[in-house]
Amino acid sequence: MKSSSLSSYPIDFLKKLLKDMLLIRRFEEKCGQMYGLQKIGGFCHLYIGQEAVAVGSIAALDLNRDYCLTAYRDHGHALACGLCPNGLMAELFGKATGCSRGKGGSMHMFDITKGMYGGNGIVGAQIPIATGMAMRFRYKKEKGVVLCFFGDGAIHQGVFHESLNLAKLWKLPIVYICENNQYGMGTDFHRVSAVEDLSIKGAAYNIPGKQVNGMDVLEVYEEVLSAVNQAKEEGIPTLIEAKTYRYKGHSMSDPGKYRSKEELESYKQQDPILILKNQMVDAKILTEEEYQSYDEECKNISNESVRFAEQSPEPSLSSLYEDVLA
Amino acid sequence: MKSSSLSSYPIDFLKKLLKDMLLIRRFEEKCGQMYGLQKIGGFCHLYIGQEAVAVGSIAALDLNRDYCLTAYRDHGHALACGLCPNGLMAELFGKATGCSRGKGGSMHMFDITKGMYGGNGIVGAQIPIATGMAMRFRYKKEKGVVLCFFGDGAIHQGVFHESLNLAKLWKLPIVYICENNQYGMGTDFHRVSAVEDLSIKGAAYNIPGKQVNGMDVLEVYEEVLSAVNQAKEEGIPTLIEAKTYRYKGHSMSDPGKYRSKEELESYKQQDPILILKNQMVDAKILTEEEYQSYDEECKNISNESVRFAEQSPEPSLSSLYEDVLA
Amino acid sequence: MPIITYREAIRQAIDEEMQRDESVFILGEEVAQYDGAYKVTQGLWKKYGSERVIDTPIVEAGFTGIAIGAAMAGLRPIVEWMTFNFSLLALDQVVNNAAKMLYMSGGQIKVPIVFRGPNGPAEFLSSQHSQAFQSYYAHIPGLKVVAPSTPYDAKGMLKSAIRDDNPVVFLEAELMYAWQGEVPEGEYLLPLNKADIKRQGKDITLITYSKPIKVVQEAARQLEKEGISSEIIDLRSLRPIDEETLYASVRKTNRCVVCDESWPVASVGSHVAWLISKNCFDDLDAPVELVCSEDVPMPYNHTLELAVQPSVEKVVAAARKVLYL
Amino acid sequence: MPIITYREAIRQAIDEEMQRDESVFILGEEVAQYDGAYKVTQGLWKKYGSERVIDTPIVEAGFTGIAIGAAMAGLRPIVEWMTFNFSLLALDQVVNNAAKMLYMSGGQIKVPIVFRGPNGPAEFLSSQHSQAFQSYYAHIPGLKVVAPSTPYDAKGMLKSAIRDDNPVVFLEAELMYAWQGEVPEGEYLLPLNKADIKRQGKDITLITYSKPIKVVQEAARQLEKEGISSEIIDLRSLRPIDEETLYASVRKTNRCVVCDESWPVASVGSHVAWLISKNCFDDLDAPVELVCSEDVPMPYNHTLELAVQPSVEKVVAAARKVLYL
Ligand SMILES: Cc1ncc(C[n+]2csc(CCOP(=O)(O)OP(=O)(O)O)c2C)c(N)n1
Ligand SMILES: Cc1ncc(C[n+]2csc(CCOP(=O)(O)OP(=O)(O)O)c2C)c(N)n1
Ligand SMILES: [Mg+2]
Ligand SMILES: [Mg+2]
Repeated sequence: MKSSSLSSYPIDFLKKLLKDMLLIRRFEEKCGQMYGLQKIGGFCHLYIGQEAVAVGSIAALDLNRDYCLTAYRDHGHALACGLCPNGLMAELFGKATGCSRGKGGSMHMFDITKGMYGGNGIVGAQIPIATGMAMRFRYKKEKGVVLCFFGDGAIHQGVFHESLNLAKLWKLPIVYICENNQYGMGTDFHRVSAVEDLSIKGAAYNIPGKQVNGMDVLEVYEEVLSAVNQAKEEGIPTLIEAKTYRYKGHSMSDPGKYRSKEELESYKQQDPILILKNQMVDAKILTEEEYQSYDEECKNISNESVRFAEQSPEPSLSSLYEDVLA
Repeated sequence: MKSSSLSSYPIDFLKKLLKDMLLIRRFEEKCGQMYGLQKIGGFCHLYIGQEAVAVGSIAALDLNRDYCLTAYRDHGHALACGLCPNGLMAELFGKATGCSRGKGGSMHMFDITKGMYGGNGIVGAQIPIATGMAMRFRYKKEKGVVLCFFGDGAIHQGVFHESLNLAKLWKLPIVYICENNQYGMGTDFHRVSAVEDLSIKGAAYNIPGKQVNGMDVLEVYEEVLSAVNQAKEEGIPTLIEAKTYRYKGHSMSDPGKYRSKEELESYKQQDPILILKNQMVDAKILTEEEYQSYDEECKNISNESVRFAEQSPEPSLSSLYEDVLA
Repeated sequence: MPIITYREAIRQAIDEEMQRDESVFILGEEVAQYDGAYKVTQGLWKKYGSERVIDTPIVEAGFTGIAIGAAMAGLRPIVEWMTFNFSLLALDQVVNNAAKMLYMSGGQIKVPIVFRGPNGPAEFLSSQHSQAFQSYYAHIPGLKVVAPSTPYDAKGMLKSAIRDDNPVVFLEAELMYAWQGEVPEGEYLLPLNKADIKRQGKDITLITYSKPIKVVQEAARQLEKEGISSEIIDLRSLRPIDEETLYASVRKTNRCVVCDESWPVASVGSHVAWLISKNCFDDLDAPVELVCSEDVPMPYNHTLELAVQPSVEKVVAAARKVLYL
Repeated sequence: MPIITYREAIRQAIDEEMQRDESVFILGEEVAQYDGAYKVTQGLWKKYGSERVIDTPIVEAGFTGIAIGAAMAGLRPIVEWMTFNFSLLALDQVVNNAAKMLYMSGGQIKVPIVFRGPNGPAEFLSSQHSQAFQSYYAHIPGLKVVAPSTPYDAKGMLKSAIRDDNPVVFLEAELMYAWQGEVPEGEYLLPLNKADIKRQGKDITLITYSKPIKVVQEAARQLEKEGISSEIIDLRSLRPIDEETLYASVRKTNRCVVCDESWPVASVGSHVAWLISKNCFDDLDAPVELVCSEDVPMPYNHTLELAVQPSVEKVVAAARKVLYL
């Protein structure tokens, strides 16, 4: 991606990508803080470092009709879908005002008015679910697409194999995005994969497979957009492997000892936010001051979400028995 | 496979292959008869037409140490492993003298003294099991190999995907043999597979994949032998797709209406027994009379197995509670 | 009233609901071109085509998950598991997605889906193919679980299940498909949460559901010859359990035998037996007996296979025991 | 006697058995280089290397099936499921292969394997990550199922489980790993089929197992203040259930509360409650009460999450009810 090609995008679109990534970064830093203060408990999987994948991919969706599904590391995707940070933070606090009414927590962020269908805690389990959601479009002869995100660890699960074969057979409009952040918990993906290039697995199902630089939001956007169009227009599913990296531990309780400081630092040099920011500054469509103001804004939004969450009420005890059945 | 290359084999070896295939054919015809007479009940999946796959593959094993596992269509593999036809027929009759003491039936033929570890009724379930048995050889630093048979229907199950990745990662001595008899029950494999060549799925795990003519017992033998050697010597697993055909219905209750008579007849022209017989006759190492005498012998063995099964005792009621736990 | 088979009753229910609502479809192994492994879906593929009667590969986790996703997106799938034995491969999807999606999403996502197929012992199939898994499903909040025992109940309950906005597990049995019974011509719906008194009686309550109903009915006839009047309650719904109907009967008869073809430990059968033990404590004249599967895997040999299962003799013996005869 | 944690007790058992028998090995997600998600296998990879302490990809069905195959071939695997929530993905392999292989093969093939890991609710994990699945395993003939509640029991029973020639499901709990208790220095083995009386008493029998033991013990202390003497029975083994020990106690106290953190329907808890209802029918002065999980998926919010689970208050209330207080 040369910065020259930036010119093909509306400036507002580029700014939105940048702001969306920044918001995820700041919001998640806040999550980390709140976890430290024990305002948030349980597992809390931060997305920091991977922002370009969710933001670039989801920018290719029409959230009025398309669907997005991912795993437990879902705050980034939820924000990229446009979920209100207040509702997310309240959910993390377990409050009644949370986007899942305090019942889902970090791993289960939902807002179906924004196309966000979770948030799934069982590694790989969203892959058939997402595939099934894509059936709707074929069944109803509507134009629409599903983005299904999962990790480098999840790709070995049996449901991946079962789902991709069916997606191809049934011509389902879905784009599978494997976010290869190099690790599944403490395990380097090389230690659990017989192949280095995960995207070649598409060939086993006659599905196009591509690797993209997951730190470059515009590269992600372009590849996903073309896959989305192929899916919507021709019913051809795609498997995309986005090479990326998570800066934090697997979850808040993981010190991340299985990787070197050097490795982490080298990835931070390719920071997705920095890359886009620098491109835009170079192209003179962004000033340092503007960037700072965006950053302030994102910090304020994150602070406000904490305030909202703290002041929100706990769910009532009786809500325990609500929504067990429809 | 040209008949000229027959000369590279000991005549006795070729005769054994021929007799093994014939015995399966005649034994299974007898099974069909006995099913018609309601001496055998439940599911009974005949192997007729596919004999070359089990016989050619298992000929590459050292049954004193190697293991063979397959699905419910297991009479052929059991006979090829050298299980006594009497014990098999008695098992089909549910008798105490059956190879599984009357508890397993058609789908669960076992004889661990002959390397035959079943006989599994859950489509695909033997794939990880077989993979795990191969672990033994690596763990104990012994030379040995596992043959894992499964169908064109089974290859889409998640455990296939999970197991092959691990077999490659852990360098397990195993040969996966997908017996593509064109149908999973009433379903043409093309209707449920996004790819035409199933052997290409090996590439998703960096495992060599090969197609062989499963109606040619010598081709099967040679490919499997070379895969067995690679597995034993270098710890490289292989995926082999044996193209074959079943002449009978999926099980005894299936009239097989989903395929044409012409299709069936065209496959019968490539009958595995006929192919080898003709090659041997052409090479003048077999006479028609010898062939007829083998055939008689196999029929006699099959008749004798029925006699044995009929005269065998039922298991005692108390055996119900035996072998629940060791 | 027309007399039809259990198989036909289910087929009619599916057919009528597919006709009524375009978003209803059915998928599973061999359901379409082969007309169903047990011919339950006979003729439906011809009538509705491959878009609504869908053959799948043999990937239970995959197609079950896909159907759940389709339900989340607003369709109304019916999943046919060729048998419940194979449903274990899909259990994670049912327990962790179908049953919990509404709850975890704070009420946002409904999963209107039916999981159906034959459950329980058939004949000559050995250990992996003759299992009764109702207890696994009944254990899980977020599901409804039903197991009707007559064509009439099957049709009315399956239609309700298809219209229900929750995941419903609908248990049939291979050996029941040929059972016959009266089914009215017109449309009717039955509730998913009501037990049914299949026989009125005053001396003892016999509780069962699904296939063992015939064993229990025959036992009742034999008991009658000894002058014992049995009330037979067909649970029909295993989640929720219609407790009041059970208690009302036991309060009248003061004696109870539960008959369930699953293994005993942690089963629907032992659960019902405890519910009655507890809630009819002062009414019971004898401990509640449970007639169930022997606690062993199913053997292939037919004599042994029959010995494993509830039988008329076993039910009569349990009833006599409860009656102190 | 040294005081060690439950986590350390399990680690010692694995370590000692690996030392004793070369065919014992352990596999699972993160068990090796990461030292275990909950640090149960800490140090074992360093000590025994990658051939015997084996990290797997996230493929529960696959690695569980592979371990079962390895056991069939004469090795003695220990499978660590990161949590039992994920074991549903592997359930078919356990139920249809591990539990049935000996039977289906007419006694030829043993499957000496242990399946272990944390089961039951932890904290702030919502619906998919806080489930108690013991009832699923206890339901299945061909398995042994144990759930020890102290470091002492855990060590002695895990060693026996590893030496057992059958598949043994061994249930732990995340929130128990830090629990402390006395464990002797030397080697000892405990049987896999015996309940243990954790407290002697005469007025009421409280039956439980695994993590709720602490809740029950605290309840017993509170009841003592009211002058009520509780006998606490720790089941330890869920398959088989040591029925005689239960009955002997209830015949003495005539009153019983069962506490189980799983959902109620078709659970180990309701099964035990029925066993006692039936077999101590003439001895019981009150119905057997069951304190268990509320019948809902687990919510994330901590107040709700606690309200779902058995608590001291609930156990005390049930005991008072049974004592007609
Ligand atoms: C079926 C299942 N097995 C194990 C786990 C525990 N677990 C949670 S996340 C994780 C690692 C997943 O790695 P990856 O797919 O690469 O996603 P990432 O966390 O890197 O985003 C594991 C093993 C789980 N949640 N579900
Ligand atoms: C998990 C599972 N699903 C479904 C079945 C029912 N079933 C038995 S055999 C079969 C077809 C298998 O086809 P294939 O793998 O091609 O083997 P083949 O019968 O042709 O030898 C099916 C669907 C089963 N036994 N197990
Ligand atoms: Mg990862
Ligand atoms: Mg086939």
